[in-house]
Parts: sequence; structure tokens; C-alpha cells
Amino acid sequence: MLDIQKIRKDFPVLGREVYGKPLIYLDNAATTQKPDTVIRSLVDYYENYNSNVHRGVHKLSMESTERFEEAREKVACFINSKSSNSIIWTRNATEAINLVANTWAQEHVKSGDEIVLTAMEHHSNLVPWQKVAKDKQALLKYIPLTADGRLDLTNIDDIICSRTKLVSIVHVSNSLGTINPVEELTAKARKVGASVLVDAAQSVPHMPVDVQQIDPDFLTISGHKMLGPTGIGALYAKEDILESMEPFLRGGEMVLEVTYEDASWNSLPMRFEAGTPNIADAVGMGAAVDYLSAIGMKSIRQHEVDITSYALDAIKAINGLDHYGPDDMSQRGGVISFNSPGVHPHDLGTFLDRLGIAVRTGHHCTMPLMRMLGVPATTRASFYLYNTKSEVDVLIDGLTEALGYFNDGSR
Amino acid sequence: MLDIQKIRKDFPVLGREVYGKPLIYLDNAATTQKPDTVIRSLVDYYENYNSNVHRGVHKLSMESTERFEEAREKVACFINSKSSNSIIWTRNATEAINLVANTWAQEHVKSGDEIVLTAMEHHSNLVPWQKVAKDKQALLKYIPLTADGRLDLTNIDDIICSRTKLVSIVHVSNSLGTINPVEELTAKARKVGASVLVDAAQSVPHMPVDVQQIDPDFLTISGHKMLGPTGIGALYAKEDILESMEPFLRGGEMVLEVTYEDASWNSLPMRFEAGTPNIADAVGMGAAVDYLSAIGMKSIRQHEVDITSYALDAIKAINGLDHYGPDDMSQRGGVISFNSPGVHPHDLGTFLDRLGIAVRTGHHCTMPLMRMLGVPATTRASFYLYNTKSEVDVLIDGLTEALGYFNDGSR
Amino acid sequence: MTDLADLDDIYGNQILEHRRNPRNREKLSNPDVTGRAINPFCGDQVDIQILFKDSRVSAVGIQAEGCLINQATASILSEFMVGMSITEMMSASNRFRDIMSSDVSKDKLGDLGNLVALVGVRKSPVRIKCALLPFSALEETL
Amino acid sequence: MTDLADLDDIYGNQILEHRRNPRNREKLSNPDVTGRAINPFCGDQVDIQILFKDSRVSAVGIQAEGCLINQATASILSEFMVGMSITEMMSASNRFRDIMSSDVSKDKLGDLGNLVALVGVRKSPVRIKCALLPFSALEETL
Ligand SMILES: Cc1ncc(COP(=O)(O)O)c(C=O)c1O
Ligand SMILES: Cc1ncc(COP(=O)(O)O)c(C=O)c1O
Repeated sequence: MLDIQKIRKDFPVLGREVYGKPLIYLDNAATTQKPDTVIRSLVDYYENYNSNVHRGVHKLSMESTERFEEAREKVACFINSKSSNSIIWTRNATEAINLVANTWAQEHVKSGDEIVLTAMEHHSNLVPWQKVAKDKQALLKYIPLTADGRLDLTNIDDIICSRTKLVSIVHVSNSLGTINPVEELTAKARKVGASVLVDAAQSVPHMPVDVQQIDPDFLTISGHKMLGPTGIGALYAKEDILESMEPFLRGGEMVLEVTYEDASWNSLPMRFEAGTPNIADAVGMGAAVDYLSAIGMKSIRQHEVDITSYALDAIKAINGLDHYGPDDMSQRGGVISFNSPGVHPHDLGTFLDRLGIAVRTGHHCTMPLMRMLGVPATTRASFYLYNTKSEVDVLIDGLTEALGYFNDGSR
Repeated sequence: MLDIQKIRKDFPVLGREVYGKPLIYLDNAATTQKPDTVIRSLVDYYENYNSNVHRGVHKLSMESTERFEEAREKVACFINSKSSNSIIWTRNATEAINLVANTWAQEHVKSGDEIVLTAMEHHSNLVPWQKVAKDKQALLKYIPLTADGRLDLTNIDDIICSRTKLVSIVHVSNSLGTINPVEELTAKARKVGASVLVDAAQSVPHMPVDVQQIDPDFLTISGHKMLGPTGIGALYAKEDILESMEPFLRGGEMVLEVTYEDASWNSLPMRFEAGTPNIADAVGMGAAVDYLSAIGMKSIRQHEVDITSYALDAIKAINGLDHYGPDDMSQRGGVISFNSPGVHPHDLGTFLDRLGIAVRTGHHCTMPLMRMLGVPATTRASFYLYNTKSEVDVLIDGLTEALGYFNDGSR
Repeated sequence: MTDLADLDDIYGNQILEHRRNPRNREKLSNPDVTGRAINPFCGDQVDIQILFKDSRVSAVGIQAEGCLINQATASILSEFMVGMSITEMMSASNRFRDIMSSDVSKDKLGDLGNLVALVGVRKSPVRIKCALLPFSALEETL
Repeated sequence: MTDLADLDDIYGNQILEHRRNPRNREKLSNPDVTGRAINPFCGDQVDIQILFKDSRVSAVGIQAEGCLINQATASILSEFMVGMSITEMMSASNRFRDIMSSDVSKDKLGDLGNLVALVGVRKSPVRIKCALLPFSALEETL
């Protein structure tokens, strides 16, 4: 069991009031708050050893290089990557996916090939593939959903087939909360010789994720969704695949030798990191990983299961509220999307905001999924290690009150 | 006149000792140190209103969106851009150049077109164009240098000619210190109908830069070289050109509408910012711009002229030290590269490091230029607003001592 | 029960009332001009039809889908428009946009009639665009 | 005058002496094997030629361009190699790399002869690769 009250003290923003009410932050799928250790790691970097990395012979540069590469090791270790050369720093999960789409996919996807996605993909794991498909005359295929928002695998062997070049799937849906069977789907892809990308933006922060167990070719992570700073994310890729890939961005750091006519590429991981990297935020992401590891991903997952099932039960008990995604907590992360027929999510969100409750309202960057669900938007509460059941109680009271306010004009 | 002692107090790291000696930080062309206000802006962001931007209806999201867009306004204002829609956040200057190379250039550069660079370009404004040239069967042409490291414009009208599609030039050279006549070259490019990119990574931090006066199509900036955090930079581009460009990275934020089949693009500037942006560091870059503006770019430039000419005179007086770049301070920024025939820059750098002096040694991401100069590397001292003449004195003493140590074994 | 004073600033009585009893919701079958505005981010949509007589609005049909603020604004606007010339509507539309996007006080509103009820929406800046959507639909017709 | 004790740990007397009087700099004209290693980042380059007799090094030529540490290492290495078998050189090369990239104490060096003088370079981690370049050239020949 996590000591939530102790954990909450590590997060300065959680002491904040909004509109005179204590902040209840339930927008963790959008971005998470940061513990003091992460914030301090940035301050420490800038106050003590800020310097450009790699090849500087002076003290500060040696120190920053060491901490920067140490952070890479930490991320590698966190997802059980064999080598830190498999970890490429990016700005966010979106850039990590774009990196693969612009290099590996542009080289390997050919006319007539198929790319398999799911019907619940985030725009970031959808729009890049639309471009690849267009450029290469390839076909996008979507694994459909069941009524309760899980992947419908009935015809999966028709979908993932000999024409499949890539299976690119979200591990945990940011809109539905669904946990997808990525290990099983990776095995299926392997059988037909397809490559696999797992969008782990919503899983790595919330549960143990082991790249050797799932065994994808690529896996993408967002630092700001796992207690880390904004502006940092990572691409994990198998080392031999990275070795065989053309560079993405070009410039300083990623070259070995440059003449006026031509250039050759540096070794991994620098080959994919052009220009001065986001040194401070990489160090900050290392500190985030330290924090999460110290608490333990299993305990974090267990806490989210507890709090989410508690919230789910309460939401189900509210009259006139639809919710999405599976009820079985073994298949759901800490995300609940819901809707009331007569109340637009934006009005609900504004109401809750005035009670100090931060939820996300909108399409959650999954417009096609929203259209499929037949709604313009949903209201989404998403939990993390610092959320409490009494915060859920305030949410539930607020929801009840809001439905009254907007539906009956009772106030 | 700047009150340097007062300014130095704003930079926590400048109080640091290395090897028991006060840090003398002369590696500002690689990255600059950060004032307290910038560091505090990050802490304030994370401790008080960290949240994902755009479309969130809750308080924190509205606050972070406001500060994030305010920072964009500040950068726009700082370089006198007409509109903040012209400012696209990137990770660094390198990404800004790659953005143009991967979108605008891929569309507009055709077989037989010419791209004009200079012989002193940083790899970041060279390697991306090598790829464009290769992809499009275009030709790279280099404006040559005079013996003292200025652009040799003797045959400029043969170089910038009717076949020229793009002129992409560094404003201030990070290796030589040379200030290039970008306004004049932009005018020449205009006459032949060519577009212009100015790599302003080393100018915007050090002198007043006005995009309406220089009038380039694109101008690229690096936040960490102007007191800002690592991980943030900007592309300035004329609004109508941005409007006409295809997106770069694809995913959340940059779309207007998405279906399973297709997507349309959001308005500027979001169209070019896929995924969660580096919110905190954008805010931090805004704080850096505030700091620089409060001091005044003219005063900063004047201080750099003073200290650089002081250092240049002293370096010229040392026996057996070659230096590069123009002597005329109106054509030189705060950068001095030098070499002693018998002493490798890395040994010189290591020696100075032990005296607490941080200089950069190596090719400074300008390998072709080094080869042209006939050296494998140089030692580079680069100054900023917080450097003092007495620091220069320590450098000069250290250099004299080092040459003795390595050349005569005197110690 | 929570103190919702702040919320009542945004969702004033008039707004809630107009949402419950939307005016001019019926579609005009023979309009002189029509307009549509969509905000794909939230799925809000406004359709408007206008009938003129002697260069002044004689009848309006307005159908707003989406959030309450959008719906209420559409309803209030449709009442406000009747009898106006195109120039008057353009002026009102511009003034309303100005006021919503700045901190101009209500007194400076001039004659914006019941639209004044929407000024409280400025307290939730991100929702301002919801109040502007019906105006975008109107501008489409002008 | 500055206290350069720390610096003397890196640039020990032996290192400075070998730099002033490099051993075996002459190129062998009839080597059994040759090797080359380049570090494009700093322009350092090492060329090596080896002549064997009865499976042991009988003569070495080594030409190192670049920084002092690279040059001194090359010179010390060239003296150290003479009389060794290929297996012995490989073992020495591996042990030297191990020691330079970790904090193993000098005692654990085993028989690395005068190469011990280079251990101080660990104090400036970024320069370790300079001391490894001559070994890369050697490994090219093996
Ligand atoms: C002239 C010049 N251009 C471009 C760059 C690249 O900047 P960044 O490393 O921030 O991408 C640099 C920095 O080294 C530079 O000095
Ligand atoms: C499932 C999923 N994939 C990808 C992303 C994109 O992450 P980022 O915004 O950090 O690029 C998100 C975040 O919104 C997400 O929830």
C-alpha cells in the first residue's frame, strides 16, 4: 500500500488552491505533476553544472555529459532495455513515433503493404502513418473495438496477415483506459514477419513495462506523463534496427565526419540526436524514473486499480452518466471517460473546474474514436499515484451537483 | 556600461569553484549559463501551474496556455516579428533548420536548383542541405572566405544567381566570430528571387536582431545559447510562407480534424507543433528574453565588443599563438578561436580546465572549415554579458603558462 | 452545497433560461442568406438563416449544437438581431468580439442588449470561443 | 605561479618526456602487419607497423599525430610491445582498456610496465579516448 499522504507532500503543486478550493488534479493522462526531486534536479543542473555535452574537455562539460548519459541508462533500465544505445531522446512521444515514420517506415514500407493500427489510436499514432500510407501507397487497417471498448480480435488473423509490414498499437488507451494485449499482438506480428511499434505513452508511467517481455521493435515514451519535465521523451528501438536506419534530423552531434560535400554518421545513440540535446530535462526524466522506481511500479499500478475501480463504481451509480471502456480492472488503466446526454463535456468541465477539480474535456486527440462512439467529446478523469479516494468523493459529489445544475436548473 | 558584478550575482553557477578555483566560464558559444529568473520560472511553472496547454477548460490548463503563448509573444517581440504566429517552438536551432529543409525545401527545391551556403557553416546548417541537394539533384555552393575569415564577396553575383533557390547563411560564426552581412546578402537573394534562411543561433543572443530589417524568409534561434533552458529553440518564418507549408511532425495539437482516413491541419503556429510542447522551457525562454531585454541588447553587444577586443589584443601579444577571424570588432562577435602550432587544443583545454577556465576545444561542429584552415581543431574562448576583463587576464596568464608547460617543459 | 457564485457569473440566469427555452430554433424555409460555423475541437456547430425586409432582419432561424454557452449565445443573438441592418450587425459583432477578448468594462459595450449576459464567460477564457461561434455563423452570411 | 599538482597527475613526467623524445617513430619499411586508427572528432591519427620474429614482436614503428596523450601513449606502447606475442598484446590491450574505463586500482594492472604512467588520465575522463587510440591501431593489426 502506498502512503499517499506522504507521497502528496513530494508534489508542491498539490498544495495549491484554485478559486479558494484545494486543487484536485485528475488530468494525469494529459500530463502529470512533478515531485520535488525532479524540480530540484533541474535547479541543480542549472545552478551547478549546466554545460553543453559531449567532447568538452572542461569540468562542467564532463559532469553534464556524465549525468545526461546516466539518465539514459536509467530510462533503459526502467523498461528493461538491454542497452542504453536503444534509448533515443526525443521531445515527446509524438516525435518518437514521427522519427520511426520518417526513417524506418519511409525505407521499408512499400506499395501494397499494410500498416495495422487500432480504432482507438491517439492522433500521434495515426496521422504520421496516414502520411506514410499516402507516400507509399500502403493501406491502413484498423483493429475494431468491442462494445465495451476493447480490441475485437475476432478476425485478427485476417487483419494481421502476410501483407502486414507494421503493427503500431497503443498499449493503454488515453480515451478509454483499455489495456491492450500488446504481447499477444506482437507475437502475431512476428509470425507474419511484421514489425511492431508500441505507443507506451500511457503504460510506462503507470505499470511495469518490460521491452524484453513485450519484444516490440519500437516503443515510445513521453517524459511529462511519468512525472518528468515537459520537452523530453524517448524512443526505444532494438539496437540492430537503429544501426540499420538512416538518420532523422541532421546537424551537429549526429555526425562522425563532415566535408563540404558529404557526411557520415556518429555511433548510437547520438546518430539520432541532432543539435544540442535537451540536457536538463533528460536529467529530470532520470530523476522521475528514480522516483517511480523507489516507490515501485507494481504498487503504483495496484493503487490505480484500487482508486479507479472505486471511482468507476461510483460513476456507474450516478443516473444518466454513460462511461466508456472495459469494467474489468485487469484490462483498464487509471482513466475513466464519461458523458451525460444532456450536458456538454465543456460545461461539465467548467463546472468541475470551479470546484477545484481538473478534468480533461474534449476528443482527447482521438477524434475518429469519438466519432465512432457517436459523441463530440467526453469528460475524462485520469488518476495517478498521488490521487486519493476522498478526491474521488469530491469528484462524484461535483458530478451529481453539475448534472442537477444543468439538467434541472436546480441550484 | 553594464554593472557586471551585479549581473554575475544573477547567475548561481558563477559562484562555483572547480578544482578549488573559481569557475571562469568562457564556453558561451556552446551554451550559456542561466540567470536565477530563468531557473525560478521553471520552478514556478512546475510548482504552481504545470498542465497541458490548449483546450483544457480547467484553471491550470488556462494558466499554462496563457504563459506559454505569452512566451511566444516575447520571443516575437524580441526579434521584432510582426506576429507571434511566425514563431514556431522547436527543440533547438538544429531542429528549426531541419523543419525548413524537410518541408519548404523538399517542396520547392528542384533538380538543377542551387542552394548557397558559406564555407563557415555549422554542421546544423550544412548537413540538412546536403540531404536536400541529394534528394533533389540540387547543387550546394559555398561562399568562400578571405584569409582573415570573412566572406569573400568578390564573385558573389556569380554565386547568388538566377539558379539560386535558397541562400542559407550563418549570421555570426561560432568558430571564427565573424559577423556576416546578412542584410546585404538577403537583398541580393531577393533580386534573383531566392529565399533566405539566417542561422541566428550566435547573433540573437548577443546583439539586436530585427527580422523586419534583415527581412529573411526564415531565421533560426537556440534558447540555450541566450540564457534560456536546454530543449527549446525557435523558427521564425514569414507568416504567409508558413501558411503555405506542409506540416513537419504529425500528431496531436497540429491537426484540425482527423478521421481514420485523413486529417486537416490546425492554424498557425500549432500546425508545426505536434504533440505536447516543451511548455516549461518555452516559459523559461520567455524569462530569458525578459532578462536580456531589461539589460538591453545594445549594452550587451557593447560589453562584448569591449571584452573581446581586450582579449584579442592580449592573445595577439602572446608569442606563437595563431588566431582566426577578423580583427575589426565591427565584424566580430564575442568569439576568439586560436591555436599554438606545437600544442594540441585538447591539451591546452585540459590545462586551462585545471585552472578553472572552461573553453571549448575541437572542430566546433565546423569540420569542413577546420580542414580548410588546415587544423584539426582550435581552442575557442567565447564571451557573454557576465564575463569580466579580470577573467580574460586569468585566461591570458593560463595560456602563457600552458605554452611554457607543453613547449619547454617549464613548470 | 458548494458555493457556486463564481459559476453563476459564467452561467448567468439568462443563459440558463435561454438554454432551456431557445428562441428562433426553427429553421427558416426560405431565407435570404444562410451561414454555418463549426468548431471541430468540441464538435460545436451553428446554422443560421436570415430573412430581410427593407434591408433589415425580419426573421431568423438559428440551430446551435454543442455546449450551453454556444446554445445560449445563439438564442440571445437571434433575438437581438431582429430589426437590424447588415451594418448594424457587423458593428455589433465586432464590438462583441472586442469585448470578449479584452478586459473592456460592460459600460463600453454600447447597445449590445441581452448579449451583455455573456460577459461573465470571460472568467473562463478558454470558453470564450464557445460564445463567438454563433457570431462566426452570422459573419458567414454577411 | 599556479599550483599544477593535479595537472601533473595527468601529464606525468614520463608522459612529457615521451612526447619530447618519441620512441620508434620511424616508419618500418617492411612490416609484417600495419594498422591505423583515426578519431575524426579531434583529428588524432595513429599508424603502426610491426615486424615479428619467432611469433614475437621484433620491431615497431608508430606515428601518432594529435594530442600529447595520444603521442605519449603511442611511444610508451611501442617500447612495451617489443618481445611480446600476439596473445600477450591482446591481453595487455584488454587490461589497459578495462583499467582506463573504470576505477580499478593501479595494483590490479598486472604487468603493464610503463603504461601505468597513463592512469592519471582517468582524472580527465573525456581524454581517456586519447590514450586508447594507439591501442585501437594496434588492435587493427591483430
Ligand atoms: C552557428 C550555429 N548554428 C547552429 C547551432 C546549433 O544550435 P543547437 O545546438 O541549439 O541546435 C549552433 C550551436 O552550436 C551554432 O553555433
Ligand atoms: C496514448 C498516447 N499516445 C501518444 C501521446 C502523445 O504524447 P506527447 O504529447 O507527449 O507527444 C499521448 C498523449 O497525449 C497519448 O495519450
